[in-house]
Amino acid sequence: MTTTTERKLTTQKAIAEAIAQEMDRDETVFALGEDIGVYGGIFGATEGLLDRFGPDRIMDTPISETGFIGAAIGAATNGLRPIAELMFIDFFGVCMDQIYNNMAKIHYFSGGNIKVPMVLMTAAGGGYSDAGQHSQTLWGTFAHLPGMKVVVPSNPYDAKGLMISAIRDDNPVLYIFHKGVLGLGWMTNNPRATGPVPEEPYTVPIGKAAVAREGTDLTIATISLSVHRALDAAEQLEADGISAEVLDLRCLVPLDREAILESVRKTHRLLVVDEDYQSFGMTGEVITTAVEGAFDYLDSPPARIAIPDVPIPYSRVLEQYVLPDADKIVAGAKALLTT
Amino acid sequence: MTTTTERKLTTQKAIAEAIAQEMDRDETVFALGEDIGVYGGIFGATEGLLDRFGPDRIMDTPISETGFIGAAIGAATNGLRPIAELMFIDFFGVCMDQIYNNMAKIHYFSGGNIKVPMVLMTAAGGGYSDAGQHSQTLWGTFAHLPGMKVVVPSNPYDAKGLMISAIRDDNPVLYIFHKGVLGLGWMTNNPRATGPVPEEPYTVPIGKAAVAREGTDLTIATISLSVHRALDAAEQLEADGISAEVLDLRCLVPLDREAILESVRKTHRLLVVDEDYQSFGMTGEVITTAVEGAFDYLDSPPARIAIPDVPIPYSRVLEQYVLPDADKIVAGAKALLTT
Amino acid sequence: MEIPKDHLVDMYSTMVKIRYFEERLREIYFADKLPAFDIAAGEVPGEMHLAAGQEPVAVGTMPHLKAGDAITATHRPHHVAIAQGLDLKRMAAEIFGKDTGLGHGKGGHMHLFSAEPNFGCSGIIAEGMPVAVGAALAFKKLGKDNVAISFFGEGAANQGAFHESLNLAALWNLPVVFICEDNAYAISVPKEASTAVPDNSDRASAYGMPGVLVPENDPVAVYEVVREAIARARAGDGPSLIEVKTDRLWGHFEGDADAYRTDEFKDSMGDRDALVVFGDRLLEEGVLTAADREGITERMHNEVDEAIDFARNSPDPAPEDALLHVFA
Amino acid sequence: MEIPKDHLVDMYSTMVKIRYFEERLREIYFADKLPAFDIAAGEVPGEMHLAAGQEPVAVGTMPHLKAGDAITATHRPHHVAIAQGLDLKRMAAEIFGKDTGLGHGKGGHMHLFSAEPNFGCSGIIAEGMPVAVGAALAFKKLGKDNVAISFFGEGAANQGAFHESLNLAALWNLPVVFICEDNAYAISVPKEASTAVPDNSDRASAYGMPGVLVPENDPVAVYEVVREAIARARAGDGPSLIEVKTDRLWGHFEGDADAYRTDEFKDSMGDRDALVVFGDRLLEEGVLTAADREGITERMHNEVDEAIDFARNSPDPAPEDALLHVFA
Ligand SMILES: Cc1ncc(C[n+]2csc(CCOP(=O)(O)OP(=O)(O)O)c2C)c(N)n1
Ligand SMILES: Cc1ncc(C[n+]2csc(CCOP(=O)(O)OP(=O)(O)O)c2C)c(N)n1
Ligand SMILES: [Mg+2]
Ligand SMILES: [Mg+2]
Repeated sequence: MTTTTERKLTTQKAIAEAIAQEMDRDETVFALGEDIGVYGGIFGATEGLLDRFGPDRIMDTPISETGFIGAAIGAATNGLRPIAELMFIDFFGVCMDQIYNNMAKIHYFSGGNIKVPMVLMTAAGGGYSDAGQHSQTLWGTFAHLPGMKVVVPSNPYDAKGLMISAIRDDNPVLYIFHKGVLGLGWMTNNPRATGPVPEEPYTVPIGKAAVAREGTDLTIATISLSVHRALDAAEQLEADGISAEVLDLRCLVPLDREAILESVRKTHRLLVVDEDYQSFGMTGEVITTAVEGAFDYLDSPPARIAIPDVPIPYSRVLEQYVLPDADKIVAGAKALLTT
Repeated sequence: MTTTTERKLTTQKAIAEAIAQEMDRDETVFALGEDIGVYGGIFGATEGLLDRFGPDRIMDTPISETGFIGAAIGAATNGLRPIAELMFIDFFGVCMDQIYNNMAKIHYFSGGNIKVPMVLMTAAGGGYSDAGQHSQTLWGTFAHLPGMKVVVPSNPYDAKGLMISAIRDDNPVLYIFHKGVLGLGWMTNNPRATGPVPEEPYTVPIGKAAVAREGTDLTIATISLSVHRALDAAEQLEADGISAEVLDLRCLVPLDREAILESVRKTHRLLVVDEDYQSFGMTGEVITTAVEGAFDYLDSPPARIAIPDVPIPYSRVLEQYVLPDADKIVAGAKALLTT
Repeated sequence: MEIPKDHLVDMYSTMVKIRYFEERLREIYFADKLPAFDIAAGEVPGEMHLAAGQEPVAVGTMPHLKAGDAITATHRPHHVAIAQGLDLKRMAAEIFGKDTGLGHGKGGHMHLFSAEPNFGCSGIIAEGMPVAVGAALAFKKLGKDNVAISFFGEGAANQGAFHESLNLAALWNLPVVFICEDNAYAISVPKEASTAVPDNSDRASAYGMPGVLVPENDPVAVYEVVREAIARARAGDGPSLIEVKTDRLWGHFEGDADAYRTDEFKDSMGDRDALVVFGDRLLEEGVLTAADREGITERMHNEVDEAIDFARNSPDPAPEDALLHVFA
Repeated sequence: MEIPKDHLVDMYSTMVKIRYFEERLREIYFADKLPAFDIAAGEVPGEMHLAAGQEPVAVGTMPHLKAGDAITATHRPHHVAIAQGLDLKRMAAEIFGKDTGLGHGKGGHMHLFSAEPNFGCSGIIAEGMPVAVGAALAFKKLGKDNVAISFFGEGAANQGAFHESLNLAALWNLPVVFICEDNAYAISVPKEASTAVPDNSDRASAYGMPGVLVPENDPVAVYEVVREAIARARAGDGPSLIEVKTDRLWGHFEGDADAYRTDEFKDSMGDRDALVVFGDRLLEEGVLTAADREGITERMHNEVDEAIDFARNSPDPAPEDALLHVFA
């Protein structure tokens, strides 16, 4: 390990490596989606794979999400293990029936007799002025609907291990990568998007949160790019003598409620940070989880920072106003400690 | 009023009357959807309207939800006020892009220059063994996404007043009627689905909750058919000397947070009941609202009863096991009072 | 007609079985819902979409299927499921919501799933079409000579999934046969009020695939056209689109007042009932004797009665089993 | 050609305006993103889909439009928006994210909306197609003789919304003209890898509407075919489908390495640049003198420069205005 973990990769390359290693290992794994072939995926999740595996296993598709995601379902129930890419999660509306009513329910309807082993991977998130149809995270929407696991890595190590777990899982797994954690050359540089990744295949368990930073004064529970924001905030808070624990949920389904409770029982204070729309989403679920399981431990009402229930605006000043960031988290943490 | 309110209607007839009266008042109002013409709508929302208004204003459509809901948007931005019917809310997946990315966002993207005055009405809910693609409520999914109001009446009076408000609203309004509150002759008889409805047009404000029953020991906050379940439970609880306040949220967007806080500040205890999937939905949002605004008033951790994150099963014994009912609410209330 | 006798007899026998199965279901469905019809009541609650009259499209396809061939059917799936040979007992048990059902009672009549025979159906219009494309893609990748058959109604042909599925199947040259069951109505909406062209088979040209119309509700006519299409698909020559004009003898679902169809129309369907017509024809042509026909009827009825008794006598699932099977 | 001279001059002038507008945008877009390209940086951040080369389809349509006619365009909307006559200043300001923009900076370049001219576009493939159908439905109901034009790319023709929209428009005999901009690629995916038939215009038969192919990227050819289709629609004779072969001279979005298209292909597009070809032709045919042409170029460039100066000099929206306009 020690030697191999010295190798550093971006999250994007870690994802592509995970897919390649699983395709090497298992002939039945293949990928399909828009521009995943010669282009390598708009966000590079299949970079280099067409040359390695050829067009039969790295299939470019028409702009027919209902068609090719539905086809992935049929392939999955007939002996293959497809990885379908929905280019942006914002596009779910053109194919949601296949995702939530079909992919996610066949196993249940069949009383466990038919498995749907597939991965649906998709890009999420904003912060680069791509406006309201290309900047959403929407993971709360999927986590609300039963039958699919929802995985949202924040760093290269988890990205590779969770992708391998997702491909090997016999259930449909929605694998969401935030564009901001990928370490793409054409996005604003993010040092936290590059990190040690073992060369050999390994798995990270689906449904387990991780303590990204230990702390004692409050818990900042969050996911994906907001983990980076929270870690930045935690450094600022430390300078002010506040010890923040940062909990990276890593998955929304299954949600690691025990990890949330454990941390809150330790810190007695909870701030939930999310880049999804605030209402009826992740922040409410995590806070409710804490209230249900650790009510008596809470020294102050849990608080939340999320998109204030508006579409993502285009103009930089407007978008930055609605996105969570380290400063908002610092302010939120301090407010929490003074209530 | 006194005389007119003597007239009793079912919720279904109240909805159809509201639409008819608005179509009489405003030439630009028209309806389109599957089987809304000669059939009168599968759940009767347009009963009798084809004969009154003719096929140009009561338009049957092909099974093309993306097509006709998208067409309703174009009609709404070009001088008309469409009422589109999505037969079952479960079908949203074939047309969600038009609903959440287009209908709900045009006004925002246009900086307020383009209005989308339309109603999208749809049937929700289970309890009659229609299985997992025809029994969902899914209102939490829509309430999570900004740009559309979400209205869910529980009784005939509100149904008429809220439909008239929805049609007159200059924003897109999702109007959800639970099949169990309609008073349909072919569903299990529900006395609470019939009630006094004034003949003249009137409005009920969108975004205001209603206290369906006053109480002092705990607040049961819920919506739609579960209001009936909660009222039944409240009667049982009263027999045991427990005074439950039943809060009918009536709308999820805008959510009447003040009404929730007011009731909780009075009763100090909160039980949230929902027929939607439990996680990442309404129950978490309402509990979080209470925690954020009335933490110090809470004598016990708020609790919730909802669908336990499984698809709706077909078999009666299985479905009844996952649905909220009066007994579960009674048990939940008693547990809440003993913590 | 030069069709093997056993195929003719199988097709007829299966038609008898399907019809009797649905008659029994219908009778049981209503038995404890009347006089005040309550959709939630009785041994078989919920929506019930029966296919009486549409047997030809199912049985005409059946003789050309082999083990492993995949079928995706619709909300009106019984005729196709029975023709493909699903375990009738477990199928009936599922419809009765019993633990012995194909899905342990979780799916019900719109959600019947079986691994072998390879069958699935759905309550969402056109939802099964892309799934059939995917099954065919798997067959091609795995080097199997199986085919996938996607059944759908004429109303489904105006759903976007129809377009995407046919384009994909043609683009990738997959072994899929798309079979449109044109019973002229989508619930209350007649085809001319939903579809800009008279025949969906003509839409095949938009995908460069063959499109064939079967103008009569006749198992033999279906048999011949589907034989062609399946042979083509198995040979690796790609997908086809077939539209069969058929009759939905009863309401859209049981309890449907069916007021949107004239009595003349309904009577005319009754007069041309494919089950009767085909049976009589087999007699005339000497394929069957009156005794054979009675024997078939008796055997088929017994098989159905046994399946329904099995379902009735099976136990309900344990309530808490509702929590099982969300994930494998 | 018997086309009014002013139409020819307008079409050419507008092509010049569009091209220069996009050249300026392109230059500004890259200016402060390089050397290390950062999509989030600079005066104009985010995705930028430019239509250089596709001017003919836009300007060939323009002369046939009248007040109130509705257009729905795509993620690549500038050429169409400028041709329809959107306020260039407010359009530029929106692209710069300024408070003076069409949407006060909320929409950006993929979400330009205007009431008059009646224009909308979208970042979701084929999303505007049903909206155009609805606009046409409104025109019909309100007794207006307006038409709706739906622009979409060849890649969008495989999206379910295409199918549903064309069927509805034909079924209801609505005044819609569907114009497919076939630039041969959907990002990196060539048409033959996405579409089962060579020409989408042939898909019109699936809806019983006329389908016409415009094989050259020529404003005059577009002009003539669209004139027909719009006249038909205004006369109440229903929708049409038109496919125009055009060229996307630059990458899918700015920053696209465009490695999926060969240099030969890209050079050949450059050699046949419709802007140059059409300008030269108007000279040859004596429609324009060299002096006219220079005058046009100067006027158009000035107009564009003014619009961009206006945008640059306009104030940002107030950050908290992000909370406005969710609801009316
Ligand atoms: C996407 C979707 N829209 C609407 C429905 C409601 N619905 C169920 S069956 C049906 C009619 C289907 O007509 P057709 O495809 O002709 O099949 P048939 O019922 O005639 O066998 C409709 C509209 C649905 N189940 N799914
Ligand atoms: C539903 C949906 N799927 C995918 C995308 C991503 N996307 C944006 S543009 C594009 C290519 C569109 O090709 P085409 O329709 O030919 O238009 P062009 O870009 O060539 O002008 C794709 C796939 C999207 N915006 N919406
Ligand atoms: Mg039909
Ligand atoms: Mg293109």
